[in-house]
Amino acid sequence: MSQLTLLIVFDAVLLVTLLVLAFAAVLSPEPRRAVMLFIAFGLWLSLIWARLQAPDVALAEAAIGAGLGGALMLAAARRAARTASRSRGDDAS
Amino acid sequence: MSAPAGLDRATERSRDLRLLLAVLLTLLGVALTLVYLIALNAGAAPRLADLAYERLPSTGVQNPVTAVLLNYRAYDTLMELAVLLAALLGIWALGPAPPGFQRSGAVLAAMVSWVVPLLIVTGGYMLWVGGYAPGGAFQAGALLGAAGVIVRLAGDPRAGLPGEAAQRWLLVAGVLVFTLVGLGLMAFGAGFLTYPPTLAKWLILLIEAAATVAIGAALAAAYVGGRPPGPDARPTAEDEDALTPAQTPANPPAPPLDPRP
Amino acid sequence: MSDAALTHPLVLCIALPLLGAMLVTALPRWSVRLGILAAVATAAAAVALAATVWQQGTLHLMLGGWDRQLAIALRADGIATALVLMANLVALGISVYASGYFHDRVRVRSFWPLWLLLWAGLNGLFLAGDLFNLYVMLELLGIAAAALGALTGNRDAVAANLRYLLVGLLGSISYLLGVALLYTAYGTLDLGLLAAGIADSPQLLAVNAAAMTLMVAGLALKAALFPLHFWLPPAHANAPAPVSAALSALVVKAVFYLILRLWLDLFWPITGMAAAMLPALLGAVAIVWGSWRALRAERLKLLAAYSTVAQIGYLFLFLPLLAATPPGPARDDLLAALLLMAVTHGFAKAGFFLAAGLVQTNAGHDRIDDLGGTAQRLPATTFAIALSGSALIGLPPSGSFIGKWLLMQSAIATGQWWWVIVVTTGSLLASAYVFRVLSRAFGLEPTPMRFITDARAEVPALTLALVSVAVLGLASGPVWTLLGLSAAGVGA
Amino acid sequence: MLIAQFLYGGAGLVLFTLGLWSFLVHEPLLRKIIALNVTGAGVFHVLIAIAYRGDAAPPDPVPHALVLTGIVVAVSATALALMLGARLQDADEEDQTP
Repeated sequence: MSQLTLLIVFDAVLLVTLLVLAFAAVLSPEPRRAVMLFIAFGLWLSLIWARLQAPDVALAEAAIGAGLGGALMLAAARRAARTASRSRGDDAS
Repeated sequence: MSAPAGLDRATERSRDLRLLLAVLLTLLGVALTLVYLIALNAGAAPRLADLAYERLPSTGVQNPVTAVLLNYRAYDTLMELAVLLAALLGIWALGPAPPGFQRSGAVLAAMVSWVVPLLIVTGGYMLWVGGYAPGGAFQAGALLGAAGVIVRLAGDPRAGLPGEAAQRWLLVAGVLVFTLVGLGLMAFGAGFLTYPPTLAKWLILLIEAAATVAIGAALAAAYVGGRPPGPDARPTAEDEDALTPAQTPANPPAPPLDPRP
Repeated sequence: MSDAALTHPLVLCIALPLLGAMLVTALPRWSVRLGILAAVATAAAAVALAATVWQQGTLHLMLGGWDRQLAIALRADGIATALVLMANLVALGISVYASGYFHDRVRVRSFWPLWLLLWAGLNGLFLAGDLFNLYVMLELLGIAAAALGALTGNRDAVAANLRYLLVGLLGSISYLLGVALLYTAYGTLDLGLLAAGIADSPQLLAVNAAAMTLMVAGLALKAALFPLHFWLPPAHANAPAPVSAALSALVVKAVFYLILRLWLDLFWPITGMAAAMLPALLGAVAIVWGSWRALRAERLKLLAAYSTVAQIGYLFLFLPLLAATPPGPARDDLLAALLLMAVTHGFAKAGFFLAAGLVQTNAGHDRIDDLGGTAQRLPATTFAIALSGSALIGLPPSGSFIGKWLLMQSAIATGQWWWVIVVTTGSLLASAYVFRVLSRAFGLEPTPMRFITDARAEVPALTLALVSVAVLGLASGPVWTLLGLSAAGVGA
Repeated sequence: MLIAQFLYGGAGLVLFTLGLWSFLVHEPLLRKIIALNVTGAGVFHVLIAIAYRGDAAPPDPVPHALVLTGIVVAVSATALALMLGARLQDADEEDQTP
């Protein structure tokens, strides 16, 4: 019984962390930060999937979803930041 | 992006709208959760699991997920490779790749020289191991793609991929081999993508190898973000002679940073 | 699998365009020639499929030869076959037109692989018998269509198609959640098995209703049902002409087909009168609103795009009528009328967009008010616009005349007379917007030249328009026969 | 039914709703794309949860394969959407500079 409770607590901690990461990623207005949080969310997701006995999917999510998807988004965030700084520069001049 | 003055009312309204949406969607979430609870209790419990394991010995692989991906539901996987290719061709249609970043320092270069081969070797291992343990074409392809991203970050504008002509063959390899195997089986009377149990293992490995190459190339090329620079690239988007044979390349090939052994 | 040879055309309709797309991608130098070859081969496979279904009735194939729960099914019944035939003939016309439309080498090389992938996705969608496979097909369609729509690379086209892509993704994720709920409750993805399961489980009403709402709402977003149509006019009006034709005539129609399939085959125990009223009301608003905006449109292609919003509305009007009609000959007639309208609109709208594209390349613009003299300069093209316009209005002898006639007849027979007002209003507005174009086209410049100036571009437009008016209207009998072959499969 | 199935699946539904909300209210493209990915991850999470059959029984491989397919589709769409957005940004910059 206590083992079951422990397991449920463990699951609850995993899930709460996941949801916190998701909320943080979605609510962050700063692009780079949002992408970083999204990558963390994806990696945490793959951890949970490994715990749910889905190692194949966990590997794929870590590599494709969080890894390559995150890399693509980071490039876009860098782009957005560059444009923003340039337009701020235009405003100042 | 800069908000002109006088938008206060609008922002206030949008805040109200957000709140309203949040409330509505919370209700939706609660309703969905209840429905999900009912669905879980509907009594379909083993679903397809037992049947999938029962048929596993005749699929040619021992990893059940690989069996679903490349045997039971191989047709889905074929079309999914087509989706990946469509997205990449859409990216290529938007224009040539932006110039790469400047070549980075010695530390990164040194890292590239051992991380990239490691990724490629691991990818090959993943592909092979996918038949009986976690792994397979997607994970292997993703590792190849990651190797491409690292090479690109280290300064190679082509992310370690070959010139456009060869790259096109790499990209289509997955769908092409998949379709040809399927049609070949159909021609021999087995039915589209119906593997004879004795050949299944090798046919699946063949398809997976081609798919790995295609996925890796497509992911790396997607990160490059445009038609490949290099000898085969067409520098101008506005040349008119659609059916004349290609001219000989004028510019020399890109600097060699080809990590493949 | 001794019947493998028998089901060949089912597989070939999907494998041939896919193979063609690969060859065109790998050998870009021959893209036009290989592309046309693949187009002809695919259309031939579709004709062969239609002939086989005609002779043998509904075709069914379990891929991989596994148990029905485990494998992905392909199937072709009367409804699917009629739409496959329409889509492939229209696509062949678009291919011929496109072979002369693009001149820029980069665009030629971008168009063909994406176009053939889109085509494979269309045929795959029409012939799929598995819910998750349908999701993959929807994504293939969405991604290929957005990429093709942005092909011109100008700002408006990119912005419109980015929005189209995002909206489409949202729609397909919603659809996928519905699929996940159904798999949770029934443990299968096969359409036929699920239909039986849903029919046997009235106690799971909440699950069925939630899954239906998620799936149909997601698809309505992709099918541009009012008020979810906002993305369609800019995306379709800014794409290159052959792409506009494919998007408006085929892609939207394919999504509607999927809605119809789910509505009639899968969820029929819960899609009664009450459920059918909402989409039909939205369809009615779409008819009036779309036609009105088409009338006020300044550009020819924008007019055609708004007209698509209205034409999709007509298709949704059939849902409450089908719900009110008991199974039997009357219901089969109604279903055939629905199909006839969808097929006619496919041909007519493709012809209209191809002709509009010719006007645009010839005049350098497509502003309706400045079209003076088009009739003299491009007589065949103007004729194509007039023909397809008459099919959009629903003038006899076009296929949509018969469709609308049966629609109104059924509305009166089932006591839902208000739809007659909507159809009449829509038809009046449609005649207004078509005649507005034609009256501008007959301008001054009395310089009659040859009827056809550019055969490769004008003949496809004219042929598609002619089919919509003459062939489908005068020889619509085969549609009924095709349906008769599968009538047993609908709602049974 | 297992408690874990309900718990994890419910979390997937929360992610779905959260992503939907964020997609509807946030304007910047990158935020919309992140929102779509969270929405999709929610659906995948539901599928993984129903595949789980406790630590004793092997999981159902079919939803796993569906999710694998879904992940690749999602990353393809993300890549195309980001590049369309980059192209749009270029066009806007060209408009502003002269």
